[in-house]
Amino acid sequence: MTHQIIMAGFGGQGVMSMGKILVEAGLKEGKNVSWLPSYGPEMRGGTANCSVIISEEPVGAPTVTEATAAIVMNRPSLDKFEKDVIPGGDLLINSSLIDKKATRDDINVYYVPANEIANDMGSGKIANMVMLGAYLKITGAAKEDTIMEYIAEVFSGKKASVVPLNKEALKRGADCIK
Amino acid sequence: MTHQIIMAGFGGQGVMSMGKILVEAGLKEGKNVSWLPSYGPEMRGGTANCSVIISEEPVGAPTVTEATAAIVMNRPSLDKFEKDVIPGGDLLINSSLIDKKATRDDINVYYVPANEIANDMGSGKIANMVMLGAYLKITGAAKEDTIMEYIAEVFSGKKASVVPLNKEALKRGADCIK
Amino acid sequence: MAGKVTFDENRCKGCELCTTVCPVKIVIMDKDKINIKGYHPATVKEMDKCIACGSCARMCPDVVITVEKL
Amino acid sequence: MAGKVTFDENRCKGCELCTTVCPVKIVIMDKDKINIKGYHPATVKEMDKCIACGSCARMCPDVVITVEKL
Amino acid sequence: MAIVFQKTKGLTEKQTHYCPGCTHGIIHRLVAESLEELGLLDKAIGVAPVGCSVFAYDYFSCDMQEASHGRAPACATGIKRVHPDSAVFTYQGDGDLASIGAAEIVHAAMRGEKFTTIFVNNAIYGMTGGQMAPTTLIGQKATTAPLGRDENHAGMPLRVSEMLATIPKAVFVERVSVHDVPNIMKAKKAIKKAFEIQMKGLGFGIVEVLSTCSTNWGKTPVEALKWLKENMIPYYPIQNFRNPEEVK
Amino acid sequence: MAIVFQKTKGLTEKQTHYCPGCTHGIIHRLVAESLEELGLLDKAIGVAPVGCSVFAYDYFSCDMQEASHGRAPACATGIKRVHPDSAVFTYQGDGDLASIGAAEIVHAAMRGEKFTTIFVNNAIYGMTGGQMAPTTLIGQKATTAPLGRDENHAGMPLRVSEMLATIPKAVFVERVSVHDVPNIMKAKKAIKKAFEIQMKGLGFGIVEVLSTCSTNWGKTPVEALKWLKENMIPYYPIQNFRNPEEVK
Amino acid sequence: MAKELWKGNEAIAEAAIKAGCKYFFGYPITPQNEIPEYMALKLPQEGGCFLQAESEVAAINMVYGAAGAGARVMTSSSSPGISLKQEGISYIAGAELPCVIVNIVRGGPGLGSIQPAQSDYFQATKGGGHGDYRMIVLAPASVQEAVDLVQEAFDIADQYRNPVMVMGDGMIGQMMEPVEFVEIPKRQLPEKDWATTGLRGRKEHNVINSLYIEASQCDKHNEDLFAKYAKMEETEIRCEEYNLEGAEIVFAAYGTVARIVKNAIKSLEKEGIKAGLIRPITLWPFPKANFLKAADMPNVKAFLSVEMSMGQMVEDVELSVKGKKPVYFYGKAGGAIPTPKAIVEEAKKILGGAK
Amino acid sequence: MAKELWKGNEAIAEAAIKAGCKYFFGYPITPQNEIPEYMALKLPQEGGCFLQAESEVAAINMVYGAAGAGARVMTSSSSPGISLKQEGISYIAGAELPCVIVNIVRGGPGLGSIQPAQSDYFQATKGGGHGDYRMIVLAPASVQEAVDLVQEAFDIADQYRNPVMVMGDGMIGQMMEPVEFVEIPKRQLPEKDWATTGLRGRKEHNVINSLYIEASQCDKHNEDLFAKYAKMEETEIRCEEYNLEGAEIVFAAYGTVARIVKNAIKSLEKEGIKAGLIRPITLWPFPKANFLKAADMPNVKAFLSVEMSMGQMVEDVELSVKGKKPVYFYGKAGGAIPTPKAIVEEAKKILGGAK
Ligand SMILES: Cc1ncc(C[n+]2csc(CCOP(=O)(O)OP(=O)(O)O)c2C)c(N)n1
Ligand SMILES: Cc1ncc(C[n+]2csc(CCOP(=O)(O)OP(=O)(O)O)c2C)c(N)n1
Ligand code: SF4
Ligand code: SF4
Ligand code: SF4
Ligand code: SF4
Repeated sequence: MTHQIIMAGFGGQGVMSMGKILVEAGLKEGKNVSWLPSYGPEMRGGTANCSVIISEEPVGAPTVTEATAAIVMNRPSLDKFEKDVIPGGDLLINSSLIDKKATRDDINVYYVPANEIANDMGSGKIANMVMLGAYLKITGAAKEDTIMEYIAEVFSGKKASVVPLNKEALKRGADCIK
Repeated sequence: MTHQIIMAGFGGQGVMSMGKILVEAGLKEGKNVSWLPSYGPEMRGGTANCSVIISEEPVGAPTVTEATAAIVMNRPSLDKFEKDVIPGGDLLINSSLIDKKATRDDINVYYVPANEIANDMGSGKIANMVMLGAYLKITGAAKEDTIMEYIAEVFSGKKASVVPLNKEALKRGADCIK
Repeated sequence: MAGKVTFDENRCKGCELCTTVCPVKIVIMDKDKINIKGYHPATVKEMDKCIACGSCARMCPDVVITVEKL
Repeated sequence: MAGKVTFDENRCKGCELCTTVCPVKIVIMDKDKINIKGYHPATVKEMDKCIACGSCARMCPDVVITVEKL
Repeated sequence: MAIVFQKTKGLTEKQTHYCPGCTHGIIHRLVAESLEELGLLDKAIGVAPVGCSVFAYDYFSCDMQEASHGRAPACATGIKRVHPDSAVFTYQGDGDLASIGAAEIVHAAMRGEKFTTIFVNNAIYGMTGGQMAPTTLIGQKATTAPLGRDENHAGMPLRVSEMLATIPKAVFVERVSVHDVPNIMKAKKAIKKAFEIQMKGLGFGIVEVLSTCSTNWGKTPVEALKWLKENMIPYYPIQNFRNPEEVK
Repeated sequence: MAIVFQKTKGLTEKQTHYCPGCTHGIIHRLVAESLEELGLLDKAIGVAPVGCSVFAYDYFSCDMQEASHGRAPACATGIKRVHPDSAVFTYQGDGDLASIGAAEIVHAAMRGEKFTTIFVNNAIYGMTGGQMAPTTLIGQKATTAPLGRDENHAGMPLRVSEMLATIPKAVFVERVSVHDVPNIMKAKKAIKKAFEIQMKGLGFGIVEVLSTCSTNWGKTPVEALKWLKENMIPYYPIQNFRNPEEVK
Repeated sequence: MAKELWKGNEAIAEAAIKAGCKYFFGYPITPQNEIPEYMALKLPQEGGCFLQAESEVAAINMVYGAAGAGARVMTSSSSPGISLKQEGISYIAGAELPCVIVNIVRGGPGLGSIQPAQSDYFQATKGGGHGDYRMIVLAPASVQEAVDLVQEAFDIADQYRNPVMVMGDGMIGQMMEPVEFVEIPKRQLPEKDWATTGLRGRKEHNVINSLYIEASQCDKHNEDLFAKYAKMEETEIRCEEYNLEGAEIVFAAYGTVARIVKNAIKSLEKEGIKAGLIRPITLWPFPKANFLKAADMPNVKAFLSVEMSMGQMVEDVELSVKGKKPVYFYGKAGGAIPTPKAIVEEAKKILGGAK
Repeated sequence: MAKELWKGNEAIAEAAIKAGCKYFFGYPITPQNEIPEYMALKLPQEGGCFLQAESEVAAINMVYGAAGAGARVMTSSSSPGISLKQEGISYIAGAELPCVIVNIVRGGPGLGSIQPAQSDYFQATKGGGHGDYRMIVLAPASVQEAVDLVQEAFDIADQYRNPVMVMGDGMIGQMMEPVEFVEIPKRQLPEKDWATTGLRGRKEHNVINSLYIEASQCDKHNEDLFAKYAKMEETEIRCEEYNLEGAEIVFAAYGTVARIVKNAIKSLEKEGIKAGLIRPITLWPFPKANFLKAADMPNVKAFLSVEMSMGQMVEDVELSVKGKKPVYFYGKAGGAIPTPKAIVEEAKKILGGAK
């Protein structure tokens, strides 16, 4: 199975690092991976997205034009990327900031109130991890354990305190998916 | 007949203007003409040369690699251009400044003491006109009258006084050719 | 010398510069609102204190503010 | 304090700069000679007047001149 | 009811792409207001640089050209020689003007080109993400000076106004800042004066405006204003360096 | 019998292509003598410009690079950063340094690159045949200023030393001339000092040398020296502008 | 007007002035210095403006500014200087500004020599600057043709809002030949309503720009540019065909080299060998059809591209001939000039081998 | 060493350092900024020197100086900046100096867009600078390949005393992929006894130069250069062939586009259409023989060059194929990226038409 994911949102919502964490985990699990960011002269707070691929086979195009899944963190991202999900693919919508519904019915749509959950956990910044948790639950693109292994590596020593928070966020996200 | 002439000497010896005068006269006589100078970072007093073509037919290459005649005003020019004269062509040597003789015997060689004649006339600067006079006598590439017509046009008004001097130089040059 | 300050709310980028220059300190960020760009916009709560000095408008990099003298 | 001035004649470009700086005015152009480059080279005719100051050599742009003190 | 302050006609309705609190916006406005107040909008031609203000052509309502990086003064020279009665200005960042375009600004000044340069000195490359500029202060961090600018390696920051003030035909050279309202007023005055001098045909005029880049300085907009005041002004004094009166 | 003056080992045997009386020859010699006297010939690397001195690589006996037009300071920067213990110098004309290469020289100065620039100001483009230089005097004729330089059209001549002297890391800036023997001696002293400063690692040093171009000035070599003295020196005063003592 | 002798560079400058060029920005470089020098003297007399820029980089950007302001404007340089203009040319093409750029080519690479060469063919025709763009490149073979083409170049530039390059070699610039200035029929040209003149009452501001931050818009812009280029390819190709009838070998040569080749053709004729010449006058758009037609002629055994380079145009000849006949190359580089004799030898060698 | 995730630009910088690059001179420009930024941090730690130049023009001339002084040196930029370096590159090629130049290409012309593109192919392979010269141009398709090629690039440069360009697009620079740094076998390299190091006891002074004032000498110099280039063409060509057996259509694509094409090939396969790919890894020297061989395969009906440009490499494909089979082009420009779907459509259209 090849996972081709688009992740998109405002700058500051952590979509780039969400993608990076996922490919790091993919690599740990011995998959072929690639991560391609959008780039440009965006003002602070502008929009940002990345294309992530996790696959058993060598990665062909690093661009994702036919997404197996899209994770959209804000409204402009929904408008832009809904059409790129393949029929039968998954669309994860951050319902905390997006009041609009998806318009397609040939895809699986999930509404995750990521900011609400994150705020509820006391840190608005980990809304991205909530979404990632939901995504992992849906697709199994990587194991939660591998993700946590990577996070533990990055946040070691003094920063280790944030590790449980991230774990919790993944879980709360997963819980949204029934 | 196509005249393809190389004129060469030190900068300051007037080889460039000798060529220009000749092509101006050629044009006046309705011929096809071209004049191509050497150019480069030469110090004052360095060597200079030009390729002149006068022809009944349209001028092909403006470069002269097979010269019907060469007029050499100094020693380095003799060394450089003697070989470029076609068999049966003419080589005019300024014998005032060049003590060497030509080495080829398949060409017509003329020794013209141009500087001596010019100095004798009181103006070392018209050695070029002496050489031109000799060349015209040999080849008839242009008529002396046309040359003088052009010179009269250029040196009109106050400068007209030099016209007779030029005429005399052409004549004295021609006189060298028996 | 009362003044009226109007904010073109959706132009506001929430930078807070205007809040630092108001001599009577009435320009504040409206934490209850989020504008179209996703920022808390600036606003004036006690408009009657405004002396129409124009400072906030002159400081704003995004020509959000219009100031009138009543 | 006598001096000896030697000219590397064929390097000379006949510019005459050396002639202008000699304090005893003995550096002149040799109008009777033409060097390999086609110039009248500079020379000193009354060498005994030379005070070995080196000025001509220092002025020459073409390192034509060597000056010795006898 | 009288208008104390409203948006000038010199700016279009387009909202800028600048980061929140970026003082580029203030400086744009001062230029636009000056043009409007002097009645020059109808014959103004602006030149946008390559830098954060690359889209300035969308924001000014007068005719505009987008120049290549650093070459705005050359571009403006071409324009002004064609339309000598126009009010021509370049709007350039410090990377654009003081680094890649150093030759062009020096020579526009030397020739006394009759246009006005607005030189936005924010001590960093904004658009490309915080690289060191010629104006970056000693010790200031930048992505290409990760340990801070080291004077033994990268030299001392270039004081452009001081340098250009040695050029006879740079008849108006002034450094201003926009970190508070009084300075904004002074900046406006200098910019307006520069345009007046241009229209009188007296020579080249440049206004260096100290500006912030909170994003690449890693500060909030409010902190950035303070940093400008405390760090930039001591090295880049706010001062008039040349005045046309002097050169008469 | 003692040698008062003989050809330095810093020059090759090759005869120069310079016009008769061209003072490039004198300046070459002063540089070569300085290197020899300071014992630097063995670790000197020179950079020739594009200009009449383009063949300088044939005349200096040390290692040499031929740079592209105006970029000698960039080239020298590359060299010096690789061989910090070398004595690196650029030899540049006024078209090369002050026109096309203006940004490169300003930035070498700003960075305080530890090399020495010999700047030959002859107020004209020599090699290409007498076009106007940034240093051409007002009224002076040039092939691209056939009626003489007009300040309203082409501005006032650029005083490079004065301009560079505003840059902190340009620790040694001096203007000299070679129109007579006393000035030649002074010029030599300045050049030697510049190399000493380089070897001490104090910063960037430049010696501007007023020079003649009799060919393109349309004068005899002797007349040209006089013209330099009477016309260039009043506008380009012979002076030391910066000394490392000052900057300490 | 009677024929007068003109030096190529000066004739080019005069032709530009006659075509209404009022602005010239340039920087000295051999062998084109007579162009700026002539302009310095004459443009002010015509109410125009000559300015010596601080560099070629500045010059091309002054051209950008002046062209954007609506003027007829020209710059000229030679090879190294043209290299420095590449970024600017790409901007001018991207912003669709009309101007004329003269390159009097000299030997390279690097400082090279300053003698005549044709080694900037690729740079001119394929785009030495970044991105996809094209210039019309005109290659005169005589001073007269230079004069005619320069005059028309300004019209072509204005018609398409595109830079036009006139490319000669050092010989074209330096030689003197008889010239008659004949007025070129003016084209019907669109108004420059896009120029930045100051609003002066206009409602919408004009913007000169080559930035399209959205990739899709930039792609569209490229499509538009190439639609324009396709139009140029349809209508602007020029080419001289010489002696093709019955030719066993067809030379490809442009500029002064074509004249040297004509000498060679005459020599070959004397030896009983029929040779012809296709001389592209527009190097871009390239006269592909002419070559293809010749390739289909049964008498033609081979093509020989003769250039003052190590082989550049020869690729376009190959592309045109599509493998139908063998294509050979002969050239001299670095400022050396092929002689008619050497060309004759080369042709005979090929015909010997191509039997 | 295990595989690690690296961003392309940073991986390129690290690879250069691993290859012994000690000097880097550059100027900021998107999308390659991570290269200078990485160098700024890491080179000083390696006892090397990173310097931000005042411009691309200065940067390439610093490279010239440092390369001439005998150092391993690199610069990087993106399209407009590379245009500004053209004069310097021509000098470096003319003076035969080894160095590595990275171009992370973005959409043009002019300021264009800053998105990934391949529109500097002509500039890189035909010579965007003046004069006749060539660079080896390496085009990696993945971050791993970028790492490997950059490391080898320094050896190639030193072996031939020639600039080597590594050309990627914005995607190569910006994307993150797993990388393993494997040491590349070192080549036997000649001593740099020509470098200007200061005499330091040496008898003859060394001179770095590209000026040959006599045309005949400059011609000779060009002949020498081209003899060297011929050697490169003999030994340095690299190319990936993929799925050629039985292919009805052969794609030509390089860099990341080749990967997109591979996706398309898989899609075509699903529809029962056999398609192959020739991916030039060296854009110059171009793998002509590979294409010619494919053209001679009876199953191959057509070639389709897919590029992020308006059509540049396609000319080299045509030149290689020599008219034996039709050559088509499909591309997107200005930063737009072709999709596998569109490529599939295009291929089907051609096979429909090419029957
Ligand atoms: C020739 C060229 N080089 C580099 C760039 C990349 N670039 C874009 S903006 C910029 C610098 C911006 O800095 P500055 O001029 O200080 O303006 P700011 O963004 O800070 O306002 C650079 C280097 C470019 N577009 N073109
Ligand atoms: C890029 C480039 N532009 C222009 C030239 C032509 N050129 C050669 S020397 C020179 C100027 C020489 O003048 P200057 O620097 O004053 O030195 P001088 O000859 O007077 O000693 C110029 C413009 C060139 N070789 N390269
Ligand atoms: S200064 Fe302007 S943009 Fe910033 S918070 Fe105030 S109103 Fe909003
Ligand atoms: S200064 Fe030198 S070159 Fe000039 S005349 Fe005297 S010796 Fe000869
Ligand atoms: S990056 Fe800096 S200069 Fe650019 S818009 Fe943001 S704050 Fe302003
Ligand atoms: S042209 Fe001028 S600078 Fe050049 S060698 Fe002659 S006199 Fe000297």
